[in-house]
Amino acid sequence: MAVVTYRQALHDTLAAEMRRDESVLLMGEEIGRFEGSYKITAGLLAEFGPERVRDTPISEEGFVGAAIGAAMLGLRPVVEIMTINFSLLAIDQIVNHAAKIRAMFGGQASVPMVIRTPGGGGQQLGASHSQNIEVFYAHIPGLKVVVPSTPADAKGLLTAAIRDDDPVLVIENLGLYSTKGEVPDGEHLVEIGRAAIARPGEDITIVAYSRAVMVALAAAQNLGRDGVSAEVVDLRSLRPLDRRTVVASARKTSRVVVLEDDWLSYGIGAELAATIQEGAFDYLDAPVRRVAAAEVPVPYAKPLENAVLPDAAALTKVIGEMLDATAFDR
Amino acid sequence: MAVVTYRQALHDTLAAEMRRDESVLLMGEEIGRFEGSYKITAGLLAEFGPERVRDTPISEEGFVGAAIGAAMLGLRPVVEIMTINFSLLAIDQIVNHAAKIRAMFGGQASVPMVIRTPGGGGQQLGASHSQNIEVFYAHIPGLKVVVPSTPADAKGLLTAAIRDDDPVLVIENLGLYSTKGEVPDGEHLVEIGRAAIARPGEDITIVAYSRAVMVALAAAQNLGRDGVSAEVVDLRSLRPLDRRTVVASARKTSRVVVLEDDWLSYGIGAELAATIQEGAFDYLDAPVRRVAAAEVPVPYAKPLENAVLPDAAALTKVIGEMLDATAFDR
Amino acid sequence: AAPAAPADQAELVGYLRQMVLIRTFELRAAEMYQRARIGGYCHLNLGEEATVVGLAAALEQRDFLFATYREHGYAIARGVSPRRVMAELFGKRDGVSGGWGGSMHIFDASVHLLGGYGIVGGQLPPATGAALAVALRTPPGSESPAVMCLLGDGTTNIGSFHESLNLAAVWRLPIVFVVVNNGLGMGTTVEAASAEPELYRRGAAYRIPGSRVDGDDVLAVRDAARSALDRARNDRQPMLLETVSERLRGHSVVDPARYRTPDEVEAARRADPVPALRARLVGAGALDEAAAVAIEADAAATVDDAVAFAEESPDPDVGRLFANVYATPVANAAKALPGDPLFAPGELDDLDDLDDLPRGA
Amino acid sequence: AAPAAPADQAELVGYLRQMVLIRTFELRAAEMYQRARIGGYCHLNLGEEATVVGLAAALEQRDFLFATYREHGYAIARGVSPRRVMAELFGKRDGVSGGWGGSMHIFDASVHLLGGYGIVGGQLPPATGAALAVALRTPPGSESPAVMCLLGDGTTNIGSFHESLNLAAVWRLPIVFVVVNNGLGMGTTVEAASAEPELYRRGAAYRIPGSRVDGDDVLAVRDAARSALDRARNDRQPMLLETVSERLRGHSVVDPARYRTPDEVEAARRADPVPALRARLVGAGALDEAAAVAIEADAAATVDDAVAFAEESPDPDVGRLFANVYATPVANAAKALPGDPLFAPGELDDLDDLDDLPRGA
Ligand SMILES: Cc1ncc(C[n+]2csc(CCOP(=O)(O)OP(=O)(O)O)c2C)c(N)n1
Ligand SMILES: Cc1ncc(C[n+]2csc(CCOP(=O)(O)OP(=O)(O)O)c2C)c(N)n1
Ligand SMILES: [Mg+2]
Ligand SMILES: [Mg+2]
Repeated sequence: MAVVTYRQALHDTLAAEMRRDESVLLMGEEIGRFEGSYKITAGLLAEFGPERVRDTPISEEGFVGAAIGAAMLGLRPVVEIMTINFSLLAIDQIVNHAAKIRAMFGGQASVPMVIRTPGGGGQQLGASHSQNIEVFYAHIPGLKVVVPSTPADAKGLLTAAIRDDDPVLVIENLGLYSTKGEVPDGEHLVEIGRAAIARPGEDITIVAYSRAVMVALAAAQNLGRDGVSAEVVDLRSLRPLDRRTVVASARKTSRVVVLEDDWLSYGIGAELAATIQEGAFDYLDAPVRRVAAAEVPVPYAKPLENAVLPDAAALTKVIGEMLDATAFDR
Repeated sequence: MAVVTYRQALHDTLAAEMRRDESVLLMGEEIGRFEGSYKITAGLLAEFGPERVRDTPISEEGFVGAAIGAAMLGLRPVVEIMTINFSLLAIDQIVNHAAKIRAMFGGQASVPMVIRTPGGGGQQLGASHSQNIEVFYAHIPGLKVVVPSTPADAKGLLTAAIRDDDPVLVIENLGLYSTKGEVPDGEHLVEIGRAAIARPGEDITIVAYSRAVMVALAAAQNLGRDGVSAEVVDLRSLRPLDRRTVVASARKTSRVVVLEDDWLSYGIGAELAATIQEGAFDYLDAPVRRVAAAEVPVPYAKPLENAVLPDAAALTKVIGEMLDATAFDR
Repeated sequence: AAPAAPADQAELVGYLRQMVLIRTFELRAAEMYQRARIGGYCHLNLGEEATVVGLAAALEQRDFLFATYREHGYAIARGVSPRRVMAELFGKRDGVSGGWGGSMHIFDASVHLLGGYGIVGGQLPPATGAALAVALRTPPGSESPAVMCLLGDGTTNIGSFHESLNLAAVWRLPIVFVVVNNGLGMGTTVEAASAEPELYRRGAAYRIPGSRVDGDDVLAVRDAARSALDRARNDRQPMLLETVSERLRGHSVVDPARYRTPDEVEAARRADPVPALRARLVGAGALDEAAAVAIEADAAATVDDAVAFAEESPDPDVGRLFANVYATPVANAAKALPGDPLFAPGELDDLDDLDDLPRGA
Repeated sequence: AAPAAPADQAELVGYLRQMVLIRTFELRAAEMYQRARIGGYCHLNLGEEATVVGLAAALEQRDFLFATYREHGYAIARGVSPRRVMAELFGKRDGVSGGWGGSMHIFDASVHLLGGYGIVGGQLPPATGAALAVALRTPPGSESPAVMCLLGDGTTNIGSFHESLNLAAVWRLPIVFVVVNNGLGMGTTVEAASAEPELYRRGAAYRIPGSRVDGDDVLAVRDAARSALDRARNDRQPMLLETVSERLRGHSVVDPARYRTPDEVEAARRADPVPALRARLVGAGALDEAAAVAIEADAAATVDDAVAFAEESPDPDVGRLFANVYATPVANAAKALPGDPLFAPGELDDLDDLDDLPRGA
């Protein structure tokens, strides 16, 4: 087990899969000569050449759609969309084409492609560059959507995504690229469609995904010092959603809070709360609470941005309220 | 009060607003010479001429974005996107531009535009033409999203949308265009951001919007014959969402089912269930249930399409289960 | 058109046969739509038959075709049995897309017809990517496959047209984009929608050679398409070909096309390539009237058979509703029907032991 | 460049003054970014100053300008105080966009600068629509406003470029699209990204006249832009103008541009329009060295003042977080901060009487 960054884990996985299977190729803006906007693909052009590490013009719809067609003929393109915000230029190809082609054509074709793209706010990039719109993709049958929170999962989920015969979105996070963690050596796959218990606990469940898992774990550790045992569920996949693991944890702890970086209304947490109230109705001591972003276009100025994005303090406050309301005995 | 179709109500409203305010203009594919793909704009070209009833090339991103710019300079464009499926070609302009321009530029500009577009399945249009992806827009701060279910609301909400200084999506429904209802004469506005009790009841609440309201009302009427008093809440607006009215009804009836035409996971109903379990936790006798579309790309063949889309039978079945589970005394 | 050589005459008879079949098929499809056997949107190739047959004749078996929603004829000309096309329109299990696609989404991997697409312009990027896959896997040359991507005149105004042609040119891909110009996108004329109405010239923005051909002349279409395909295969030079023909009816079966003047309708009727080719071949002695009638009778019989087949074919299996959502099975995939609870009764029972664990409160 | 007439000399000194101010501002912005006073992405006009000043000089006050994320200089040249631009970069309350936009989103309605836009190509459709509003409200002629829309070379490959130019041409709108060609989109060359690398020729697909001008020559830029704007105002003829210059540094402040060879970097340095114009004016006797130094000192003082102003300016008011989401207030608008409950304590208390109503169970 080496300790590497999330960035490095992604990079190494791409390289390993390209070595393993020559039908894997990379496409995206600035992934070659520029080495990637966030340097995930640094060095790959030198190793694999411009045919397989394919710099594209600024044409998100064009190159995402081209990846679809290439996948229909059996290549396994891994596309980088520089940030999830720009995926809106390509979403017709993703939602109306990649997600539909298999079923709409009666199962005659498959689209074994991966779209890697980071979400995440908190970088002072302003309203159009700071979104967490994963719910758009999570809503769509025919897609698979994974959201790794650790370097190990980045490796395991990206590997699984590349070997999967369906279109898989790997939603990364700007705030995670430089985080470090242990990564298993050699082949490492994480099953798509299964959540993980990132930290076991008894008193309250925090459900999170992507960057929010890190925030949740830090908060859980602090709570531990106060005698509160918090369980952290890392969703890992948004579609399919592992409802069973979420509900099992909810039944166990009887209190659940969702931490999510997207906007509150109609965000990922809404589905979780809906799922939990149905699956653990008689077990809950309090309503599921959601800690999410304030519903404004994300502002540039740091104090404003800080006010908008959910953080450990907001999470801890909500957990305190829930414990108080349910007469938790500290 | 005249009884007119939903289509006619939309048509008449457009004409009335264009007569009232000459900064209102229409843009979209086939709205003029062709009289509208669904004939909403029939006759308007003749009355208002090609400058104000502006046929566009097939360029959703271009003409939706052009409407934004025209609105920034004070026109009030009402854009028709032929169906909501094609809005994915323009969603970057809607989400990254129309929704952001006001806040991102510090409040210096506003974007008084309307996007009219129908959703709706059940027309055998196949996977890419049968979607209900309103949740994409409902999730986005800076937008307003309304979903009229009756001819009267079509008039009232469209009027309010056109007079509003923000980007408003008016999501219509293919399945409603030919439905009829009473429409108030003269000026008629329905406030954006408020739900309505479409039918009062005591025993169970059905929350719905758009076409599903009609299904809910029909089911409620049948239930009435069996001695079950069902309340129907018509959301009318998805953003802002009138949580208070929904929760008030939930507290009153203690049982809630959501009927929605979109896909279940991460759909509109998820937010409703999440809201209700938080706002009416101690009042619910059973979990909120959702009746939504099966999570597959919508198939063409009628028997398959029927199996995928929610209907009165599914709703009635779920209501029966909920009443049974809560020992409702029929 | 110039008088054809005798060899061409025989070929032309074959083309006429195909054109008549497509004409017959499409007229019957319209009828079946009126009789509610077909649902959704239904766009016909009426008036475009010479283009359909000419383009299909230019394609080699190894080539790939991406089409629009107006593709019944292309499927038939490419070799899909009319039975399976009609069954698809009927939404039946033996439909070429299993009843899942309908009129707009005809797909047959076995003949390299990689789909009809209903989103305007949606097929262009995937077609470009298919050409990329070809380029990465086979060397250029006369044995290389090429991709043909169809689009309508109105479709030249959407962003994906621009992005796809640019990508194809920058990457030098073996693809021919064919603009099937029928003068209208729904009710909008080319002149009203396209600032450069000579659509083949739009390749200039990508240094893609463009040419225009009479879409009512099956041989001209075939030859132009062949030479474009050859440049695509040999030189990896993407090409833009425009065929010009007329749409004989409305945009789709339900469009009465009131926006067209009687003169326009009459002009379209006069350009109709099917009677024109028939008359030409009969006039040239390549076909006698009886043979021509026989061709028509054959077509009618084939289409009768297709309709009977489609009627007989069973509905798709509702039990297989979730079978084709994913190619790779995955844990926790959604399988609920409307009204199903999130968890089947008993599904969570094994979790209940957990309930005995110490609870917080 | 040809020797300038004396009248031009005076004008040129004015232009040099602006160019030096922009240069100084941008270098200081880079420094402030390194010192963490500025966050997010920060793209500079270094190397593009002659283009910036030339284009701004061609614009009338009544004209509207839509820019990219690389727009600090345009804001200053258009008349926004450097103080308010710097304050925006600092994310302060007195920033021209109130601290909400940052470097990429400078907007000042009062000088008709209708925004910097961070989504590549995102500004093109709105700019086209602004031109539509102008066309609908004012007759063509020399008094008509026009719209200028800036875009980078790499941006000519995105769909909105195609759709916008086509719309502008079909509708005959008073707009000039200016491709600021700095040879690169991030690390990608024009040749690698654009199949027609002579970008001004891409107007051909819309019958939009295109022309190319030396972007290092402020007068040439101004004159070309003026004549394009005039055709737009007078004839409602959309135009495409390409300016060619060099990007002196990386794509944004954090890009070390390792993908450029030393030769390329040296060539860019040699093309630098700021010292070139200075040398030319000093050489021509239009400016003595002391006056040139004074211009530089003035610029430094102005930028010092801008930085001091930005430092002093207060943070935006967190209490006004929801103030600009909507122009028209609306019931039930979301106003929760992270961690707030959906309903404030007590907010639903008045509903509780309802609880007394008959319940089903
Ligand atoms: C993105 C998108 N916008 C609009 C439509 C509706 N629509 C379907 S066909 C069509 C006209 C296309 O015209 P053309 O490209 O000339 O093809 P034709 O139908 O004439 O063969 C339109 C606007 C669509 N399907 N997709
Ligand atoms: C839709 C979209 N895709 C990608 C990006 C990332 N990006 C920002 S600037 C840029 C390069 C633009 O190059 P060019 O148009 O030449 O403008 P320049 O930066 O050289 O001024 C890219 C790819 C973006 N902002 N938006
Ligand atoms: Mg056409
Ligand atoms: Mg550039």
